[in-house]
Amino acid sequence: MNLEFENELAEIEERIAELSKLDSKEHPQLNKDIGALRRKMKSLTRRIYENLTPWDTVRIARHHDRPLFKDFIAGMCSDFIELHGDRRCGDDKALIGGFATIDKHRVMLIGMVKGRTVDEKVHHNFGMPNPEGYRKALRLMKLAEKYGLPIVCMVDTPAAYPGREAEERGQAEAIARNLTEMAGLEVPIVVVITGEGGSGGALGIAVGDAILMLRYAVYSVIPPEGCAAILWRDAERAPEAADALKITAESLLDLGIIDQIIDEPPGGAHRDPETTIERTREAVVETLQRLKRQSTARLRDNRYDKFARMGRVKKRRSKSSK
Amino acid sequence: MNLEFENELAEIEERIAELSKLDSKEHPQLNKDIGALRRKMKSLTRRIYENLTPWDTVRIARHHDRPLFKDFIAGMCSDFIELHGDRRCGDDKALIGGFATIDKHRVMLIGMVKGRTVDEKVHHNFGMPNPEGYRKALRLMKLAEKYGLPIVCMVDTPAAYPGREAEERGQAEAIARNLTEMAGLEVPIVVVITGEGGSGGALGIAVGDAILMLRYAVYSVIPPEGCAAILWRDAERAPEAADALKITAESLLDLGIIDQIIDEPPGGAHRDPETTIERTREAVVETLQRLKRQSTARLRDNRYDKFARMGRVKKRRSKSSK
Amino acid sequence: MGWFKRSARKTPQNEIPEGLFAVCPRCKAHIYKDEYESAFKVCPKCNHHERLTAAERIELIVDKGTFREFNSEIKPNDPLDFKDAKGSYRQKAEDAIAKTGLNEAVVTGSGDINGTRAVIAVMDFRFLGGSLASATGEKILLASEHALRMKRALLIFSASGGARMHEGIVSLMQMAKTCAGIARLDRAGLPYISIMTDPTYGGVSASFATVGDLNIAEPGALIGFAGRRVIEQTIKEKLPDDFQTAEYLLEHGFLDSIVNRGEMKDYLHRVLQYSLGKKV
Amino acid sequence: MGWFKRSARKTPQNEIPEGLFAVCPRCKAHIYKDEYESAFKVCPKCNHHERLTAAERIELIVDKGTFREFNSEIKPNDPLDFKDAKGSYRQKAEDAIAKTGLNEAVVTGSGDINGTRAVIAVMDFRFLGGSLASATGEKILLASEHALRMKRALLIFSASGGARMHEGIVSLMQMAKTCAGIARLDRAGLPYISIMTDPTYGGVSASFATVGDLNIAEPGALIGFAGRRVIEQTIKEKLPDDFQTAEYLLEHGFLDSIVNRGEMKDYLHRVLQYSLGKKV
Ligand SMILES: [Zn+2]
Ligand SMILES: [Zn+2]
Repeated sequence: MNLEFENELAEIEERIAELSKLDSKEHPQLNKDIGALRRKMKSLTRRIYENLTPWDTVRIARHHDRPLFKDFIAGMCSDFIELHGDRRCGDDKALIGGFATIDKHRVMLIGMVKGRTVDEKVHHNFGMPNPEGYRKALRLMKLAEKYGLPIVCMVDTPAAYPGREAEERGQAEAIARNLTEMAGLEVPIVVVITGEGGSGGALGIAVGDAILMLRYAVYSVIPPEGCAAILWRDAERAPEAADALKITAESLLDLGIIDQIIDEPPGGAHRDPETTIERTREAVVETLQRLKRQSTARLRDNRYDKFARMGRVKKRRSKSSK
Repeated sequence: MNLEFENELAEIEERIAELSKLDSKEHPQLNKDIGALRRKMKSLTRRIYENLTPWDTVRIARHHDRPLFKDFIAGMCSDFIELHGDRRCGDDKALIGGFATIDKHRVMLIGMVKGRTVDEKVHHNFGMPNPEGYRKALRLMKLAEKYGLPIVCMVDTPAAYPGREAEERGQAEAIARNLTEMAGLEVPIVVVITGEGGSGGALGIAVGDAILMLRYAVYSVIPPEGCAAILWRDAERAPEAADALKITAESLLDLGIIDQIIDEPPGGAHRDPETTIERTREAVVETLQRLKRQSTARLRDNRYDKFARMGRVKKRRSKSSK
Repeated sequence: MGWFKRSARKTPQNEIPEGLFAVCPRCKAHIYKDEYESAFKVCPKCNHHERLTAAERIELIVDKGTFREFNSEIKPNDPLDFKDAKGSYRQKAEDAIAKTGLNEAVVTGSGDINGTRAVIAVMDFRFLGGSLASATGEKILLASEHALRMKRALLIFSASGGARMHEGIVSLMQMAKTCAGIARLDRAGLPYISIMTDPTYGGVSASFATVGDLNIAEPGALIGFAGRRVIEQTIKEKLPDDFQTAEYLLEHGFLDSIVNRGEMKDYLHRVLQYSLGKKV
Repeated sequence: MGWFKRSARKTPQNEIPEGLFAVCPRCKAHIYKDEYESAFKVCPKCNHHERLTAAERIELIVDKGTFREFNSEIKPNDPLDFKDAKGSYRQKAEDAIAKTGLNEAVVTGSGDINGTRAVIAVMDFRFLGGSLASATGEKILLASEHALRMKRALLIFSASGGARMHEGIVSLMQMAKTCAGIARLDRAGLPYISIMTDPTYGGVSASFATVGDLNIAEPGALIGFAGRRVIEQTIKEKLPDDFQTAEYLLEHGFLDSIVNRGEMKDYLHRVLQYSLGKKV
């Protein structure tokens, strides 16, 4: 499964694979050739990934082989106990959580599950939570607060589910409640945007003390396709919208929305999930160590200031008052 | 609508009504006769109501003309603002609440609504709340706590609704949550059992600092009919069960379950709702004045002790340890 | 979020003829313009509540002469230097300012409601669809901070299609920012009353608008997270007519009350008496 | 509440023949009795979890030799001097005591779970259907108070048909009483884990059993407020087969997890490590 800007890479990969099948005794040049191809591939990868457009990044963030929340759980945690249910109505399959141990840190780990096979995708509603997902997340966060456990939220969702029953059960209220309650939680909250940060659906678990983001994840107020459909009346112009919306980690760091970029290996997380997950683990652990040193009151005040600063408007004299 | 033990009263009432239609000029004895009948009725009423069986009391507590929560609201409050919804799933029609002013006291007033006409009964589900009713009540109680308003709960329900969706939405959890949260609320809670105190369905809003009870209300762990069906295999023996279960205000005061009996006028609340409601208002106001003088911590500790005392078992030496 | 262009209904104000009569956009009744205006644009025939400007709303709710506006000079930011097919966001914002006489989609200030002072924020749908952006969020946060300092109630009248996509992620963050302000009021025991008017969607419904101590709405107001069309496309079925109306939300447990415009001021005053007992 | 007589299933223990084999009450498989007992009465064929006595449960969960029982001398009260067609409650209670060797329907104490000390309450369905009454409530409250004093976790294994109607209103009040104890633990930040076993109904499900920080159940356990028959009579329709099973409750959001009996001890130990971080 290749993205079109990776076609050249795919070709080289294929040639390497072909050559590797040959007998090196019959082809004395073989190892040298393969080595050259690998070097070429490496530099090409670097070149491609240094020149990605925002829209390329969107494609990578949605890549089939990109590590998903369950991969992160398996790779980052020495223990995970899933805790189900919102105690009101259901157990959301798109947004899950539970006790987890990362290094020596016991935390409450929460995140969106997308699924990889068709069955999994359907089961997990393509990672689009319903209100009971946000309410389960809040229940678990409150439990973490009671037990003094830091919270780690891993964000990867196209959007909160725009369904009829989601509306009837208060999708808007569920997200709003989380934003309000998370502002006041008395434990550290680490957020990692790992794939798609889809608008309010992402933000619903993304009010944190530290917002980390994988290099090729995206985080946006609206999907580029939707934005293009509205502003250019043409969903095909999504690449332009992706550009205009400033949704890449680099842009978001500049805008002061995120605190840290977690570098992905050359060629993206989908080429090397293991390294990606390991780097994520390291970044989360470092952040936890830092945040755990802060007092509860300090944490909460800093969190307030952090979000209060976002989009802070310098007061300007209005024309009328000269 | 008469209960059978009131038949004699009904006959006298009828005779008085007949005589009242006659012309007193033609019947010089008339006023004297009516006076005599009234005196007879008064003493008979007193005699009947002093000798009610527990089962008679059940019948009175369920009487068609007994004042219902909406009558109490109208009669007790100079202001009432109903607040709807549990913010999760629905707005229960059997259990309502809102801001209310009783005398000079601003309170959160919560209670079960039964309805009197068939349509009303159906609309209010015969006063049997669903989980969203208990959750709405809890939401309002938390709001009262935030605003420092005392809570007044008026109980009149046959039971929490035993329906399929009630189970699916967690009837048990909703009641349990209320019991747990009410134990910790930092405002005074006054409970008045006005009609039927139907088991867990009643208790779900009846954890209070002061439990008042109208003289002919009942409060029971199980409806007498149900108890008779189980223990005597015969629902017809409900009167015996009513007796055995000790469900009258008098018995409950003896058992230390309630704190105060609000006297009903002779002939019961259904004969004189106005006086009943006025006495209830007075009792509630007195209780509020008393409870408002207590500190938050004191209130909560006292509430704990109150329920901890209920059914306190004296430690006895067991046979085995001699 | 950001779908306000689609979900916004035609502004029916245009349909009112210049003459003596106004035409109700719902029931098409002809109403004496004077009567219509003095009823604050509520149709006497069908109780349709027409959208109000922020100024009209303030006139309706706040005691005459008591409104003191905050931060009126705050204007839209352009953090992304955003341009689309029809031009720049900067120009769009300037046009909105010129059209409405407002500097942003929300007016904030303090004022008395039947003598009880409160902090009030009123959104104006005419200004870029009442969209939530950095300056809107900033003004609301500043209003909540004022309420906190002065120990007053905060009232927000919402009217919004959602987040303003021209400010991208910065506008999304205003949801968290405004809610952080609400959370502080809540911890301080101060009342926050949300009044949702037509329409309240997306980034506004999914932030401050739905977490009031009391959530109140005007009759018939459309309130939701996603727009009707988006949902119909997703679930591939038609939605009921009353979907996302205030009445529908009340039935589903998300509103404390639906209050007619003519009774709103007295209602809010009554409610404030209960909510401020501890503080004043 | 109080419907346990009706909702209680036949105690299938009686069906196990005296010989070498036990018969699974669900799938009717013949199982070597030794195998069955050493698996703590879980059927190896269909995973049916047969009811356990309090002693069996404690043996399963608590490290050998560490259980110290509290208040074992507390016996049923008879606040109503209750008599029915079949005799007095007092006699009934004496019979239950004689039959089970227990003084009440709950055994409480402290013990270690893989080395982590906790306060534990275990209900025994054999004792008057595990019904909640004054002595049951008192023992649970005292256990919660012990946990509070010693800053330990509280674990309650429920198995109950509901309130014990022979103690009338006094038994109803035990719901509020036990929940008041739970509320104090909660305010103190101490963990309370509820484990629901078959069956958990009425006054127990509507009090302490469903308000755990974690609500856990054994597979197939029946858990509900009202009994199936009462509901079917009320709504006049048949309920689905899986109605009120643990699996059904998990799907509806009321359980954190369903845990097999064989894994329960380790599971609880793991969970306690997260819950006690702040306190120990
Ligand atoms: Zn009209
Ligand atoms: Zn079996």
